Amino acid sequence: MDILQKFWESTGFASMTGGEFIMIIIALVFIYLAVKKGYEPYLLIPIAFGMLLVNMPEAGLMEDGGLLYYLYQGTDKGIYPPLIFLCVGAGTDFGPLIANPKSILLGAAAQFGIFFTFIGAILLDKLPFVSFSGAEAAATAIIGGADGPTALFLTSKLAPDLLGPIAIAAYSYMALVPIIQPPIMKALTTKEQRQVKMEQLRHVSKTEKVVFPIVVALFTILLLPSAAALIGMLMLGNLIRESGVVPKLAETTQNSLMYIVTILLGITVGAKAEAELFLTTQTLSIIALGLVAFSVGTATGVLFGRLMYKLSGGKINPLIGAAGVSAVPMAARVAQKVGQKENPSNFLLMHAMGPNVAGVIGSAVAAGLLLMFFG
Amino acid sequence: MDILQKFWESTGFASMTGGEFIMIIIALVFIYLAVKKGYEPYLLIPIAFGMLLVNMPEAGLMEDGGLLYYLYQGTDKGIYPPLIFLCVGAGTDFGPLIANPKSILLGAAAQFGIFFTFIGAILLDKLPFVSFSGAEAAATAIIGGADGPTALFLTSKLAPDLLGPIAIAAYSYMALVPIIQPPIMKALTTKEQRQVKMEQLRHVSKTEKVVFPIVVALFTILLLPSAAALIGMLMLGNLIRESGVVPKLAETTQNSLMYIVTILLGITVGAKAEAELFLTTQTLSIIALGLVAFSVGTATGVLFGRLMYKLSGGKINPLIGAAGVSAVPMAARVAQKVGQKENPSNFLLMHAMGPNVAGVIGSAVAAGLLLMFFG
Amino acid sequence: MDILQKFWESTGFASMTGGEFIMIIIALVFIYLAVKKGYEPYLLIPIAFGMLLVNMPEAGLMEDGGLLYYLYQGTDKGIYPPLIFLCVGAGTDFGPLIANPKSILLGAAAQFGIFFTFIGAILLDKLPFVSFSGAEAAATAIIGGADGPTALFLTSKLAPDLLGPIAIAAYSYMALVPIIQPPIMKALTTKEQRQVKMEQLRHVSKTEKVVFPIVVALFTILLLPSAAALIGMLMLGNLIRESGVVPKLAETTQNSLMYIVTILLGITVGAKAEAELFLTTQTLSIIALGLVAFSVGTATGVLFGRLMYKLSGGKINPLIGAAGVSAVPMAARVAQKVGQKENPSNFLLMHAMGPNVAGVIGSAVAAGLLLMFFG
Amino acid sequence: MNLQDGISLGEAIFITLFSMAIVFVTLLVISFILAGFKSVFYKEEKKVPVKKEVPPISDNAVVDSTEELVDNDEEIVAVIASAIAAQTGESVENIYIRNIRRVPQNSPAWAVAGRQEGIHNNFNRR
Amino acid sequence: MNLQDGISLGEAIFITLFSMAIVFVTLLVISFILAGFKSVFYKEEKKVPVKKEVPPISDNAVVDSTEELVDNDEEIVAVIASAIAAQTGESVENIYIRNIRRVPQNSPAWAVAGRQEGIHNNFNRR
Amino acid sequence: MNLQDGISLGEAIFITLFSMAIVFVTLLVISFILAGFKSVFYKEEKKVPVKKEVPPISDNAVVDSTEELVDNDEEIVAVIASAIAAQTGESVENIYIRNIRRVPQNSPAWAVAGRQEGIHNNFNRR
Ligand code: NA
Ligand code: NA
Ligand code: NA
Repeated sequence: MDILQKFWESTGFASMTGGEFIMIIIALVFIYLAVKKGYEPYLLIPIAFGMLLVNMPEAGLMEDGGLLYYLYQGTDKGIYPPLIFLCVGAGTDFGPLIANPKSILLGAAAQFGIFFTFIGAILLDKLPFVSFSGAEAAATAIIGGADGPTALFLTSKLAPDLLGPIAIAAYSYMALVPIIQPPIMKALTTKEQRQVKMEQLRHVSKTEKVVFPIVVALFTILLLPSAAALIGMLMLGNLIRESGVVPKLAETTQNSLMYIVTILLGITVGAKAEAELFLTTQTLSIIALGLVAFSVGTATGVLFGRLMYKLSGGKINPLIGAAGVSAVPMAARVAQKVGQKENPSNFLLMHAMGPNVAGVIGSAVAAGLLLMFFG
Repeated sequence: MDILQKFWESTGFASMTGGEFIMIIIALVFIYLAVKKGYEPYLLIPIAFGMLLVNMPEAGLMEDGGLLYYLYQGTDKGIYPPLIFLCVGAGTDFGPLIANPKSILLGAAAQFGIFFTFIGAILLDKLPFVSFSGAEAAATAIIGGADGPTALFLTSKLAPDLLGPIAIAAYSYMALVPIIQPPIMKALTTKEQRQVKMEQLRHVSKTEKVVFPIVVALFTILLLPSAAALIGMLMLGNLIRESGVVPKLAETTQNSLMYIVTILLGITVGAKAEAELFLTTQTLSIIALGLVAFSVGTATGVLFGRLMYKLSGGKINPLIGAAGVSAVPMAARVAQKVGQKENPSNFLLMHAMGPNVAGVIGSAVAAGLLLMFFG
Repeated sequence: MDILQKFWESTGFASMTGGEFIMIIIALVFIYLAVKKGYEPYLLIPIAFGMLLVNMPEAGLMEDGGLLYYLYQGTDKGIYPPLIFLCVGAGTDFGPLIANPKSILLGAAAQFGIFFTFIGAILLDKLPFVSFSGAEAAATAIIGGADGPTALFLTSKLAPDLLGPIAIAAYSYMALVPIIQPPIMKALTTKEQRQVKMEQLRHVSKTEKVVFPIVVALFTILLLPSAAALIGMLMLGNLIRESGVVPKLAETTQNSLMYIVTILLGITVGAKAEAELFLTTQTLSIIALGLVAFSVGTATGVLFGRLMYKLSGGKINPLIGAAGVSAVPMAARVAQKVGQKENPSNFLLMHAMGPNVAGVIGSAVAAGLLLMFFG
Repeated sequence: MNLQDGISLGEAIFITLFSMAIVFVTLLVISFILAGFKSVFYKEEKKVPVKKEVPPISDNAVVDSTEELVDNDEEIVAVIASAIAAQTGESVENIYIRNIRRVPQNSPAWAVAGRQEGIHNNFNRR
Repeated sequence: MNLQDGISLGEAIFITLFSMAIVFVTLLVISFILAGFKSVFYKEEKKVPVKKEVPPISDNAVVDSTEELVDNDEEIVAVIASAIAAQTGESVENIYIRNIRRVPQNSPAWAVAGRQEGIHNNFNRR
Repeated sequence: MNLQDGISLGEAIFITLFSMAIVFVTLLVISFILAGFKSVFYKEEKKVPVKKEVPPISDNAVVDSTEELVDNDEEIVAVIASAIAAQTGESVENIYIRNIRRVPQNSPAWAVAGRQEGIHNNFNRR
């Protein structure tokens, strides 16, 4: 009986803490949302399962020598997220942006959500129960970039202990973009503005598409060396795609490499959501601030869209400004849907893809700046 | 001439030991068996080639700084086997088990082969020429689990120096399942029992298949935290498969990731079969004990099948108990073939898949227990 | 204004050195050549982009903790090149060589380019502005092997700081084979010799193809243990291909694994082309010596071809000797084209593939020797 | 028990009995849980069919070009079907190849967006 | 500024203003560069069309076996087209599947060489 | 010889001669071994043909739906053939696509088992 007693004490049933129990419930909810609701399942399933595993008492998968500990090294050293950016670059068509260069500014305006949230985190730090160092505030703010790899890269560099909550907030809100954005978009535009039909985009030549990643990499990294890993890999991926001479490389990065890294990144990010790291007032603050970040980014994008609507004499539909938050391609689709509801013959998707991919560059630039200040 | 002399001395021809020569011959035999006889070629080819390379005198591929030394780290740290379990999970349909839950007990009964072998190893330890520490006996016993990744994972944790012989014994006997099992199955059953036709399995809903990996992971890891790496990855892979919302993830794990890890694992496991580690009485004991393990596991599976045949009033064909040793899907096929020989209209395959995949879970649980005792 | 001043100083624009500027221009030229001229784009695009990134001032991607620093470890430890050889082996058909064993000697003759260049580097070392240690001379000489992974493997072991220039020279000249070789081939052969039609190759059985990699690995590694990593992986890959029992392994190595490693190897090799390492008289010497290496290798291959033409009574077309430099399959295609120009009914390609793949083995043997002397 | 060195037969037998017990208990509990599945999920599903998140691309498409039957055709079709299954995540049984028709002449503009989904989503056309 | 610990609201506002300025300047400059693209590359290209390095495998091939139209066929064709696109690197819009014809009876000898190109080159038929 | 620093011309020439000799001897021996192959394996094989472990999926299947020939069709077929070759490990020359026939209506039950082979075996239908 003594051995049974000892065995029982060694089980997770006996040694589970309340925190671990809550975390397991949260993980199950995320799995439900990913599988049943289709919320960003490619990352939420691995993340949620990572959460599950790391909160199993006594399993020790994240302790030195544990499986997740080793896999986590690629996250901790900031290797996986730029690799995913390589793959994302190989899957992204910057054509709509090249065809309509002005739309890139909407991708800049929407980044204000990041910095508004940053100020918010600093203000929360003044509260007695919440604490945000500058680096933690910066990592939290990048949720507003609405771009997963950027958020995870910056967080792994500035505040690795927040990887769990920040990843979950970032991917959850990205999945919720179709719910968060429309009311804001409608509140900040007039019916007339939403009905604006934009003229067709010009054809973009192959040469332009090949030169684009090179020029953007050169200029952006020279201006902001701390953005080199993100922008460099994104643009290398895009060059591989657009060069047209290495189709197998483009194919492998978009498929095998993408999904292998995705699963490793997902599990290990989830594995940073241990109960004692996760169940804090800081996490609650991060989740609240993340919503602020998405909302304010959407709002400033739309408002800047109104400005461009005015300056262009009514040629630009301000709805495409909401796509500036990144969240490719969901935010662009939302702009399309909201626009079409007002005017069924309206077709904004390709116009919204411009600010949408510009938002990825804008977020990476913002991440570079935060890394410069707090790295 | 002096330099020629020196060069000659630096060659493998001059410095080969008898042990290395024997190991090379063994490696060649394994390559022959894998290529010509089709014995588990996906792992035996890399394993045998690893054996070949590590026994090349002076090549030093497993010394610090050598190629295989680096690749071996993933084996040594126990990373590759759980990754393969992730891929195996993504390729396994637990439907037959869900449809017939009682069959899971056959997967439990067949694990007795493991522990019988464990006792055998401890007994052999009492002989003058053979030595088995508890951990080594446990690693040897797991061969009876008839599941490659489980055996390699446990061995890498408990007795890494035995990786070579244990891997070779495990995969060889798995390839020999169609030869080892039928006589045992026939000896322990009556013709009447072998002719039993089982009723068709019920349809299993998608929801059940999605919930299954989550529930099994939760319960098993809570009960046995040391099984977390194996069971966790197996069930994550299965969730990826059954969720249906991440088909690209399921496809990549089942293909690219599976085969990349397979080749790395195979080569480096083979590279642990250096002559001085391999050519010992312990290796001979392991090979003998491995055969015992498979045979006893098959026997206890079949005997438990007889018990269920009785209890069910003749509805369960005891042959499917032999599939409880794992060796997916060979053991299930053997059950099908033996059953069909007695009764050509008999179709046991799907019924045997239940104990077969249950055996994978059972072996992982057994491995977790051995890890708990000796880890 | 003070902060703007500081920010400006932190940008790459402010701190760029002349050397970095030149390197960026060179990288852009290589990207142009790869994309527009199709010069070995699979490696030149990643290499050139790596050059670009590492010469971005202040980005620090190759410093400890930087992204490229981590990815570079696989190059530095000599892991990536043998892995690529594994993939190359899985993609190479040694049939033409087995069908015509004599042609393997042409693959030996063409390796003289390596050692001629080696002597050249030692001679240049005597000049005041140039310096080549023995190891550096050996690494430079291997460019004459006309085989990328071999060159990178040896350089990573003997002179890692020369990885940038040697990789660039090797891949550039491989791309230029159709320009470098024909004049040499014409100058050293008569019109009559170039018109020789060779008799059809015999059929090669599957057994021969399976035994070939095993025998070559055994013999070569026993004779030259230092060639184990390269020859071992090449022949394992070929065994996987020819065994026919592991098609998924063959497919994954030829695709996913190949291209994933290619991109990692390319970027990190390019990242060794930092301005201060690259812009030296040594680099200029390497580029000049590389041309010598290719030219002399071609010449000795063709001259040995003439010898075999004589000895065989005019049955062997000496043009196929040029294919002995490796550069698979370009050099074989060049032999085909030059031969067909003289005699439109001439079809040398399959005959040239023999020396061509023999050249890969020959270069790996030469690399093993240089590693033995200088490793 | 100190199990790090050689162990006694008694200890070995104890470990065996204990471990087999745990293995059985574990799988027995899983068996009970699975038995519960049937009553909880199986019936439930019949009432409220699960909304399919990812619509199958080709539930009933069937290829059937001409009637001349040639040996081994089944296998070609099986290969194509399995390739489609691998791409679409649909199980092979649900795919029927019936016919090949002209491709739509003008691809909808948002086919381009589909290619950009990258990590966020896999290629699913709606 | 010491930013390693908690920072003041003033510092936070300063970082915000400064960073948003840099973000805008960066993207504004990229916008100008892209505007320049149109005049530099776009016109240029019309004069000197870019020589295609990798010839598209199937610019105008179109499959159209019989006329009987079946539901969901478009999707089957789309799957096949996307599979071909993935393999050939051609964008889906440029692929039309029209018909399937007898395979060439004798494959050219250098199809074998094509399989050997390994790292040096990808499978492109000329 | 101390070869770690700069080396003399004499040493370089020595290394060259020695190495070229070894290169030649190595490849010469391989050449002899290969010459032996012909007599050992080549004839042998004619007597005892190697039993094929993995049966080719489509040795003689040939697709040939209608007779109207369209440009570039060969390439479409080639792409499909190479895709099949990649999947089946069969060399392209041995695959002929002739026709597409109705898929078997009820897939054999053990097609499911095939999907479970995981690491142990690849998808081979028997
Ligand atoms: Na963004
Ligand atoms: Na088992
Ligand atoms: Na060579």
